[in-house]
Amino acid sequence: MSKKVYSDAKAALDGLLHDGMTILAGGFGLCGIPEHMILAIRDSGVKDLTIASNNAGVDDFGLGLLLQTRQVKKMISSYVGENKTFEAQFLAGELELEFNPQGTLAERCRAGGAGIPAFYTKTGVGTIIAEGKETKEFDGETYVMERGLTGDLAIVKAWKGDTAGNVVFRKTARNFNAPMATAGKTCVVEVEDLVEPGQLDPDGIHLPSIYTHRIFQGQDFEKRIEFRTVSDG
Amino acid sequence: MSKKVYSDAKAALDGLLHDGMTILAGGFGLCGIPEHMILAIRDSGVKDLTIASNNAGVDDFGLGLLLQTRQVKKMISSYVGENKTFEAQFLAGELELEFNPQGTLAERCRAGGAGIPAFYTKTGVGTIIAEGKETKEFDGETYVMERGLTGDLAIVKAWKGDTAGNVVFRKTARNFNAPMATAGKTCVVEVEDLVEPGQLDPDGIHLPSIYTHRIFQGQDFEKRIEFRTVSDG
Amino acid sequence: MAWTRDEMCARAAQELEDGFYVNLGIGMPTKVANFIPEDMDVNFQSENGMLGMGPFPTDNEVDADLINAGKQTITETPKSVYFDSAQSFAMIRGGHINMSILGALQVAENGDLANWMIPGKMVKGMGGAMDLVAGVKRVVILMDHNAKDGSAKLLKECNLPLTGAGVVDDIITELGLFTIGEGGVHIQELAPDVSVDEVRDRSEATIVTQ
Amino acid sequence: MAWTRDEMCARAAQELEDGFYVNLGIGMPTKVANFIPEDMDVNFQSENGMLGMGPFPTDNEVDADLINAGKQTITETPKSVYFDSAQSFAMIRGGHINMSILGALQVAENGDLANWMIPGKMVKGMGGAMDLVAGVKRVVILMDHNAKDGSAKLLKECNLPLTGAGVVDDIITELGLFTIGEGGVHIQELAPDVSVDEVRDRSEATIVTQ
Repeated sequence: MSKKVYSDAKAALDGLLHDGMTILAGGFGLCGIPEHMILAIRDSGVKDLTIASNNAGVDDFGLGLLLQTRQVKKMISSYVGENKTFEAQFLAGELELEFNPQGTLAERCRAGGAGIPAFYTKTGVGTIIAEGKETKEFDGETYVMERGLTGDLAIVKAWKGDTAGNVVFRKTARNFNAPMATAGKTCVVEVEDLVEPGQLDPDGIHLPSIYTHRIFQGQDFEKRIEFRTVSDG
Repeated sequence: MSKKVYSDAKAALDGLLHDGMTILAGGFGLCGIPEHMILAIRDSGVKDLTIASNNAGVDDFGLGLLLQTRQVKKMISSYVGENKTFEAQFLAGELELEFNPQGTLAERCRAGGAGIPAFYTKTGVGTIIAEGKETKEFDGETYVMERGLTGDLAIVKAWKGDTAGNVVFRKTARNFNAPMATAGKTCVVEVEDLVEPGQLDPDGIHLPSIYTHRIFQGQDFEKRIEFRTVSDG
Repeated sequence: MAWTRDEMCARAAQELEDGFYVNLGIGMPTKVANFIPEDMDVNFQSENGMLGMGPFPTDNEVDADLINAGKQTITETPKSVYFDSAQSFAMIRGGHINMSILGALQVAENGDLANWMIPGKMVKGMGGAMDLVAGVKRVVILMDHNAKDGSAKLLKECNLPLTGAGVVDDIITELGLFTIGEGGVHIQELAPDVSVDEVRDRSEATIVTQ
Repeated sequence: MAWTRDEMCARAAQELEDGFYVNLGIGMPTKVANFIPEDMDVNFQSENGMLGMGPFPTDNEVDADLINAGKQTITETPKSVYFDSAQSFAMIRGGHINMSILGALQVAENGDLANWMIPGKMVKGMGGAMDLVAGVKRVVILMDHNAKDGSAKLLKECNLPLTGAGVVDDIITELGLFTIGEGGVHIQELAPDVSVDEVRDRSEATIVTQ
């Protein structure tokens, strides 16, 4: 029943990390990132990582931490602004970068998890994103073929999860966590609140247990805010 | 605010029906079918319909009603057992039938709603389902190309909806309702319970309001059960 | 002595492992659920949109919104979760289901499966069977060794329209458990007092002994 | 007299219709939300996974789990709904969003748009811009008529890498509202006292009068 439950990030990632692997990391900006697993991956020293993540964190938080330690060989992202470490390593030729349009990246993960090796999209047709890719006409319009994306490991942050592996996200922290969870050969989920089966509404679960191979409750989430914008109310 | 809300099925479908149109109908067996709209479509007398629906109802309920009145020209389905009217009309050559594997039908609707004109799947490779369709190899395996599917109208049954068009399904009545809702040029939703915006959990909505063009609360749902199987407890 | 239907289901249940996610076909495969050890955690998927399927309801638990892929009323369990048909088959097609146990009309020695259509008779449709055999990690067929007229169902080649090409992993019949492998159908296990000759007599496929 | 930035945003807001679902780009387009009439129901999508986006929170409403696509903290409204990134872009790519208002570096007279990359400078990435311009029903560009160095941004051809080919419908600048059409950029409306000659002087694109 609780064979999926681990005590912390280090235990949950034990045996899953190896040099040169591909990791799919949930989150958008710093919102909904698996912050405990990012720290555990840094501490493990695993290197030459290919990481698919919409963003690259900031210099001293999120995936930026793995850039500082030069554990990342390649990023697959849609937007990497807000990270000076990234800029420096990229301009020095120390980091590979594959830009995917945000929706194409999301759909590639969704497809990878759904057994769809390729799909067609209008996104990027006529731009450098379509260069070298197959195109095809449907009903008089040109589309570009994009491949499904899978990874050795998906690292996912959620709000609540049960010990069977059913998972619920909160507000815009859902983002890439759900599609990436489905595309990892192994998927590890860190939650703020781990509960018993039956405590989550079965109509309201965002990620069914079948995708969750390991799960743990993180302690003291920082949940850093990137741009705190407020009004006078 | 309530411009999407209509009084009943007839009002909600007013102006949307025309001979020869394609209708996407949610439901699995008799579970989660838009029973009020099926009756209203029957009463409208619209004909030569192409209907995509996983099943064809039973003789005297669900889509079977539109077969009895010979309003249907073609069905796109994965399983049409349990309907003798269907059998008679099909064997008499009065009804066209396009079989889609259940998952392919669901994915075609999801793709149609998501702007994906075609995708590749292993389902059906080497069978008559793949005949006449393009195939392609990815990583040494053969896949068949399937097209996204859209319709003039999606008719959807849900549990609760708000007047803005956000919708929640209940248990296994969700089935094809969600993907088909996204693939209709117009989508009309019938709900058991229509509530005000803010009364549904924004993390628990299955169909965002953007897909719902019209909505109404149905009265006296029959919700017929196809095979009532019980245990002694 | 050939296995009874209950023994066939029990034998199929032995192929399950703790933590497995399993999809059971309509008919005999459904009964495999009755033979799972109490202490084994097996999670049943119903392709109409549910994981964690429970048994039939009592009379007053019956819920029209809660059915399985055979359109029978069922119940939920504490681990239940519901999803739509596109998500359900994303799960199936994506290889996330560990095992599917299905019936068959014919199985060929190369793993071809026919279980959805008999031309000339009424065609009901493949439902989710083509998706299941294409996507699920391991496909186990649970069927009578021969058709009602005595003809072989384990064949060199299927002559009925295929559900999938080269998709079957194992076959359980009243005569034993067989695996599709190099050179044909390999005998893994025979029911008590069933001989290799009997299997050969009642099959058209090439039967390989270990 | 050219429009002020507020007047440009107000003019863009006039293009919205009751019931519209709209995605606003980062920067000036975000401010269009401030100019929508009280009685008009416009629903804002944020491509990181939300419909029904509300304004910035008060200090004690700030929620790290609730941000917009610019990573700014925001609030929810009674009509809010959250979804994942794949669903968000299914909505965008599938043509369900009525309008997107975006900034631009360059627009060509055939509707080509460049707004994501300046080779040689740091490349931040396209984010969701390529998906938005490819999928949204109507793409309106809100930008200064000229670059800071005075060079034209309305061009015969873009020389920066494209965000999308032939994707722009309309352009609003401080000089007026323009539409991509037969033969070039059509003047729909000019700001007070702005002449066709001024538009031609400050553009490289072919300017067409009605």
